[in-house]
Amino acid sequence: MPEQISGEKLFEEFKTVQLSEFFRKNRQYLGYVGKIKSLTTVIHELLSNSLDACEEAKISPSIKITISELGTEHYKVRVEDNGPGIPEQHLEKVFGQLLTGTKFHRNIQLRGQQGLGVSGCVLFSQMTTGKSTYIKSGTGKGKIVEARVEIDIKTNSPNLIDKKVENSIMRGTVVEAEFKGVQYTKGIRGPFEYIRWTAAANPHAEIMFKDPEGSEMLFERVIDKVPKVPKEVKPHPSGLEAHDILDLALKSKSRAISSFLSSDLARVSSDKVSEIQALVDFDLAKSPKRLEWPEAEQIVKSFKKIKFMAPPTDGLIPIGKDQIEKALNNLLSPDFIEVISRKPTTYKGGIPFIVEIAIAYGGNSGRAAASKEINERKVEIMRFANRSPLLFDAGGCALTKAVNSIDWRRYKLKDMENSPVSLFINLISTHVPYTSAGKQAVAGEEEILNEIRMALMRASRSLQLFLSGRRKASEIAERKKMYERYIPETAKALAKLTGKKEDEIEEMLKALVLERFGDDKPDDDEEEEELEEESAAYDEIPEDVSEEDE
Amino acid sequence: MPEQISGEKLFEEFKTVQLSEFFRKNRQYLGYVGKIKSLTTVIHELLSNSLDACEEAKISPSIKITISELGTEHYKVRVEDNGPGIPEQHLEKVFGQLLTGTKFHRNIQLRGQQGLGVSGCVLFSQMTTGKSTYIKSGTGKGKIVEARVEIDIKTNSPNLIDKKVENSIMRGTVVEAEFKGVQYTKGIRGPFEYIRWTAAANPHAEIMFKDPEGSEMLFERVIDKVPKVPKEVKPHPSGLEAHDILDLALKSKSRAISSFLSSDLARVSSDKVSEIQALVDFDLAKSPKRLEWPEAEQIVKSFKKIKFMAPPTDGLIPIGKDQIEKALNNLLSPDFIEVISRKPTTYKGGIPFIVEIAIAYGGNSGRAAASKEINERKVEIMRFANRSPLLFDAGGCALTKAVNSIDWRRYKLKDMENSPVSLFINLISTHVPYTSAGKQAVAGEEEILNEIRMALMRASRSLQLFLSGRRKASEIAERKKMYERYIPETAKALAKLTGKKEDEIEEMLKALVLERFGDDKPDDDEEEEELEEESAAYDEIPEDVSEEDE
Amino acid sequence: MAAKNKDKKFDEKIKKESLDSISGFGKKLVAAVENKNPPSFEIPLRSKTNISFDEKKKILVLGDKTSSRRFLNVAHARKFMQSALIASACKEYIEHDRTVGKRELYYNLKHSLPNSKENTFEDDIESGTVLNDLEASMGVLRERLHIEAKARGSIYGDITLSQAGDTFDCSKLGRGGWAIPGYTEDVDIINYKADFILAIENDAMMSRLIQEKVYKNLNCLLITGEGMFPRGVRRFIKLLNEKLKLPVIAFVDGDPYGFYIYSVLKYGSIELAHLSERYAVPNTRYVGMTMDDIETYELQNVTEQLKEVDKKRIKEELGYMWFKNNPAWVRQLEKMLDMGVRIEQQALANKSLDFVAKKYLPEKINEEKFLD
Amino acid sequence: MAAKNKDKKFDEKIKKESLDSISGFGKKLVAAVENKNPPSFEIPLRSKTNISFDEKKKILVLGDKTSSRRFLNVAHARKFMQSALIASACKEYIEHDRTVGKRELYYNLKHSLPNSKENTFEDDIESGTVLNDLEASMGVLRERLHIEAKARGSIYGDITLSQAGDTFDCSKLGRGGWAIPGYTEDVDIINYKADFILAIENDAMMSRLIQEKVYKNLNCLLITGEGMFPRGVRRFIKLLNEKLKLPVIAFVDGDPYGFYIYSVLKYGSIELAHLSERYAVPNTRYVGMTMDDIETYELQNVTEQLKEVDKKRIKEELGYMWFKNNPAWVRQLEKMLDMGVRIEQQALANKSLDFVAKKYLPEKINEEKFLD
Repeated sequence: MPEQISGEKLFEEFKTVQLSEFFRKNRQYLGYVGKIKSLTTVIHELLSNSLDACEEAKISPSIKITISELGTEHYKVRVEDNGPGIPEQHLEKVFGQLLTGTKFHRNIQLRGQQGLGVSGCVLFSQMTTGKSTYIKSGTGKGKIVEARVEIDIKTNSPNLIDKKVENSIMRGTVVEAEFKGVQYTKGIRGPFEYIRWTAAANPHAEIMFKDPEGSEMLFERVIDKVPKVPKEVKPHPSGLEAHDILDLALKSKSRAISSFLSSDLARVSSDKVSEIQALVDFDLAKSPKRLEWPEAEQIVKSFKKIKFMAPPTDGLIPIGKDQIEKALNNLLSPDFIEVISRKPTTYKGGIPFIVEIAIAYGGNSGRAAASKEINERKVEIMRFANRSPLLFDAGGCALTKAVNSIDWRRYKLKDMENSPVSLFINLISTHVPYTSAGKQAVAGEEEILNEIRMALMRASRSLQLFLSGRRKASEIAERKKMYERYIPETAKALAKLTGKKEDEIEEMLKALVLERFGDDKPDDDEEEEELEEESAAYDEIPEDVSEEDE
Repeated sequence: MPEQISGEKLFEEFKTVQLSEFFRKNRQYLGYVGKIKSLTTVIHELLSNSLDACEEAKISPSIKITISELGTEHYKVRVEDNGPGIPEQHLEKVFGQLLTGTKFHRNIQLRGQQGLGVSGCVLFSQMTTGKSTYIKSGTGKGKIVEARVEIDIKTNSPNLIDKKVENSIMRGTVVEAEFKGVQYTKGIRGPFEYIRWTAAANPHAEIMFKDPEGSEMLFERVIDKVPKVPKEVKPHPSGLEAHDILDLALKSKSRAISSFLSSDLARVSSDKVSEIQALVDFDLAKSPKRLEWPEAEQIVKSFKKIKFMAPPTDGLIPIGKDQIEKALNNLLSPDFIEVISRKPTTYKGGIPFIVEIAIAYGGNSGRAAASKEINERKVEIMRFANRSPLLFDAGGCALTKAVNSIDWRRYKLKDMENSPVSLFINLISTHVPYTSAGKQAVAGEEEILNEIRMALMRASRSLQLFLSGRRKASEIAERKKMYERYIPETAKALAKLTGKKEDEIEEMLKALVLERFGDDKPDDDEEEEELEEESAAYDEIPEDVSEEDE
Repeated sequence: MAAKNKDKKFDEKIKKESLDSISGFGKKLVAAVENKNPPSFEIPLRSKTNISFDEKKKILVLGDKTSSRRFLNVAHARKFMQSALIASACKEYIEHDRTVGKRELYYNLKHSLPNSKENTFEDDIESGTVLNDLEASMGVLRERLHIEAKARGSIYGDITLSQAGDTFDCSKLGRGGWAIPGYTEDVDIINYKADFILAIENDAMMSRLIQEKVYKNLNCLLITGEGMFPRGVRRFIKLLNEKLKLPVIAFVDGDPYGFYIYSVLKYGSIELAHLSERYAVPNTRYVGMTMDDIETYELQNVTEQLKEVDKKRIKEELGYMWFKNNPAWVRQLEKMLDMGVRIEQQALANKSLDFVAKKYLPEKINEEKFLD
Repeated sequence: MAAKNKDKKFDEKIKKESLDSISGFGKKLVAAVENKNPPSFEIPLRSKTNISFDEKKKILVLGDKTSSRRFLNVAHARKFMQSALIASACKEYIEHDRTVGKRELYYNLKHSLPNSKENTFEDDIESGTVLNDLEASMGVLRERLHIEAKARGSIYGDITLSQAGDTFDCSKLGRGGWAIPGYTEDVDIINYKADFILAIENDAMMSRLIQEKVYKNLNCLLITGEGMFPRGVRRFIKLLNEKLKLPVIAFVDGDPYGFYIYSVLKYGSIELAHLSERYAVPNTRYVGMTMDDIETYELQNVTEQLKEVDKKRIKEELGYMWFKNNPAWVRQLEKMLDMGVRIEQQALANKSLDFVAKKYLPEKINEEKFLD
């Protein structure tokens, strides 16, 4: 047996690493994997950040994105917004320190959440080009700051270079960074498609995009109203777990658990507190700081037995039915559109969410087939989380799963795969349960799946009605022509059979048809069904027999 | 227009969060998602940790795992090992602080790497039960420490409770923790299967498992040799990126880039340094601290043009052909087994890896079908990374993709899907490119895919030979019987045709057959092929025609 | 023995009846139109749900369920027009004394409709369906509308027939027989010598029995339909049976298809249930092959394994009323399932080539070992 | 005009020749065994690669490639045994003056081998393949081995035949014809009146032409094979052609299958290339349907769309040497692809029922508008 090595010796190199080092070695966790996806992730992070900032500041966003090609797999990205700007003293940390931000601790719906967005971009730029990131920001109060920023990876701390402060009332932020080992594409997973989808979900924003070939595309603002400011909301009791309760209790300023529950949670009235008291075996009068785990578990159990009002929706800002309709009409010019906005509800952890979906049919709906032949369109699933497009990992995403779980044939959409249909699904939540830090797929929470299914089914019924109505209309026109073709043949045959005059029979048949249908009376559906049933009965005859029997 | 809000106001709540808080809200990143998977992840983290520790300390591992059911979806897990133990002063951080460990900074092959394993378990236990984790450890030097540990989530710092130090020469570590919201299953994704697979890849370990029903299963030690200690290895030039070079240069103690290259990288001799110097436009004599990004890029470019020796294999400890064969023979009792161990090579970043695969056929190989009918077995793909089983995310894993890319029919394995075959694939690397922190799937690095494919193809050829050899043996026996059947018939017919005596013809035919084949001469393969070719030619005749022509 | 039935007047009468039916059909429709009523006609529903076994007549019959074809129903209009077209064409065929095949009818009537790509008929399946409907609706046999069936099958034996002015002896045709034409309504029997008609599934078996002179030895007429008997041959068998009062004995394969062929000869078919009286010969008897033959004649070695489709077909047949109520049939079919095999007529060649003629048929027919 | 060829001696001579071939086959094998050599026999390779078009004889012929069946080759042993079994059975059939169908042969020889579940033959595909091999190997026509072809098809016209002691006039058979039996080697022609043989693909077209008395008006014999002519009918046509020196005119559908039927009548088939001389009538001519007919007779409305399989078949045929070298055929097939349609014989009914008899055939045949 070889000499064994002691635990003491093994631990000589024991240390704690910094997040920045962790993510440098695991850049795929941040979505930087693959040449195309990496560039799209950059656009996603910067664009989301601008939109979030504008909305929080109640500013109608005007954003300009420029991507220029500097060499093979080497690009420069510049994003300018008219947002509130970043105060001088925070600039460093926003761009130069991971897991730093204004939103992580708040129960609020925003695109970015985890302080890994812009700083992740800076890290990625630095890793692939060794260069720092150029930033410029003004809050409109008379000063603008310009600088380059980089991250000290060993310490996860920011480093500002060439900082200049000038007098200007310019408001907004500019970020410009270079990236290598990335690739621009106009295709379905590339930046252009990402921006197009973003425009669809953000009709209040104006986005100008200049691509590496120099073409400029403007996605106009369709709605002038800035979305409501998302408010921070208190967590809702339904679905909260014991560790959440303990976490909240420790942070609470209340002096009794009873007041903690009614003031720190949503929809917990004093009546509800009495109900809770009746269900637990300890006194809710004691301090929340002294709440223990088994007691927290009791409270969670009591929550399951009590009916609370639905969670407040203040923290959730859906796009809204009208806005979605306007945006998609502008983008797709569909023949039919139905938008469904579900009521807010929660999933595990009391986290409120809203599902908005739209089905658009015809026009430019659907994904154009590669062959570019007219009307060769396939179904397109546009997934969004808090208005941000989800372009990747479609297979592992709950939104896709919800779509695939629908039996479209029940809605007489026989060949859904090859229909000119765009399905728009937006999940709004204070905390979207992404499956990974790449934020491209939503985890399969049952409540979310259900809400999407319900909405899709309702919209599908409307689409079904639209399509059958359209069929009806064309049927009425068809019918007239049909009898014009059949009457002469029938009259001629009947004349031969009976020796009566052909033209007289023809006139009489015409009169009968006119009397029955006028110009647009609907068909007799019942009889049609009877005929269908009858033919079905024929099908029962075994083929080999009926063939031989001819 | 609503009142706009200033940047200054927005940044009032700006802060940096701790990792522990981040992972509390994103437990899926650590693999804690789903009731079954979460429990398997716990077993994975604790078992890997024990095995790593034993191997580093050159101890033959004996590990005991006990899972007990405490209530609905409520379990207690206890893992005891005979490893080196953890020194008292490090206990706290190992269990109570995320991203802390001995291995992250070293280019070394170990199962765990990122300091998220055991501390992740502690966090998960705490989140679901509010309880701390019981630990006991001794390094065999006379003292053992017993305590309960918990993590202060807000600060990512450990908290030791009820610490007791006793005198004892016991060596090893015991971890015991409770979990709620998890579920035990004997099925394919559960702890039992995980442990069984681990045994297959670790024939030097003895693992005892007691399941919630109280059954004890012992996976015996098949090999007495402790695997070689993995050594820390220097990174290999092939595939290193500019930011890696810069990172290494900054940490280097060398005074010139030239000596930094030859002493801090593997396989860079002074000859190679001269080759590099000829390819870059700056002097390699300058200090590595002053290396700039464009220069690092030049070095990377020069690496691509120079041939280096394959990376050293000291850091990689494959299981070994014999060991795999013994382990699988013990576990599966197959009729055939072929193990292929590929030579070490690297993928992006100069990260060395080795692929080991095995194909086992027959016996208990393959996955038993649900129906439990005899011989109803389907192909089973046993994926491992550094000997750790990968039970989940098979679809997204490069190992599965490599298997699926093989055209089995080329190896006359027509219905691979339904064959009694176990495919064992172990990826050995200092840094396994997992697709997510759940560590269940390997990213699709091309070099890795290729190595697995090469190995699988070679092993498939052996399996093909085995199967055809088996066919040959049974053919010889068949042949004898065949002629016993055919000779009398043929003799009778020839007698009728010619009027000669039946029994005489029969004897003469028998003599001919005996002369030709003796008892076990092989067949005339060439002629068989000729016949095959001939029948193939017939197939060309269009069916409709030949049918009509009968 | 001789029978004669040469009656020109009778033929003329039939022709007039058919013409009256067709004109009546047309007149009723035109009368409705003249009275400003929507024209329509009724068709007996020809689905399995409307078929039953008539215990008295011992044949399959259609029930009372009907469906209608209404000109003013959009879904019916095309079929209505097609019905009128076919009816008027048949009127012409009868008047001009021509018989026409099914596909010929289709081509004869196919043309495009004005200002459209639509044709009167798109394929002969469409015209065939309308023809079936019309036949059922008017209750007139297709042959009497001068649409002839597929010509397939032949007769051999001591019978002299006359058709279209020719007279010929069906035992004087070498190794071949008389190819039964699609239209046999006008066949007259000049004379014959036979005790029964042997209806043979397989044409190669027919050839064997001709070679072995079975028609002489057993005193019978041999008829084959080369597989499932086409309606032309069935109609011809029915005519012989009616005119000569000869019993029919079926000699078919011992499998679900053989049984079905037998059942169709005896009771009629699902598809043509509306015409069973004109096709079915209820006193048809079954001489073989039976499952019991396998043991009696030691044929275990030459059975064939049942395939899944065969088993499915057996189970289907066991569900038909007219099978279900016949214990002897049920026993055979269930034995077939139990044994998992079927047995062909030609398997008898395993004994010797003339076994079927010298032993099997004489033994079973003389001792009346029939399955009824 | 009359021909007579009643020659018992000739029949006996044929019989002796066949018996000699079979015995010779057996004797050669036994001789090898007696000399302690492994017994084997050669078979001409019957694959497309060994088939060529003989420009002189104007028929398909087999090349020189052969493969062997060796008893001591494990992969051949079973087929060797089967060949011996079939050869000895055929010897018996000839000696006992019996003809046997293909499936009957199978059943006649099928039995299980001792101590095994293996049978001499598992199905009639196996016995059929060995039979083909044997026929090719010995160079003796299957019919002369007393294996008869499928009985399908009929003849109608002014010809009096005699077989098995019967004499009958094929124009005196009502609306039907004489059902051509599988074995016609022994048919004698008593007298006939005809200028040519019209070989008709479709049996319903045959029925139409009988009704319209075409055999009289055009002075011809009508023969149909009901689709692809089975080898029995092809052999019968060849016999008539040889004995009466009557030309053959093919009247088939204008589609790849019709063309192939014609090519088989004229040059022989791929499957039976070793016997082309005994089946093919190289001076067969093609009267219709052609692609040009569609325009000439305005049949655009009654064409059928080509399906993918049809197109595939056309392209295959365009690859055959004996098609490729005939510009007229190539033109037709390429036109077919261009137009994307095919045209059936019965489509002529769209003009009028008697159009084919009164106009189409007389015009094309009298003016010799043939495709050769």
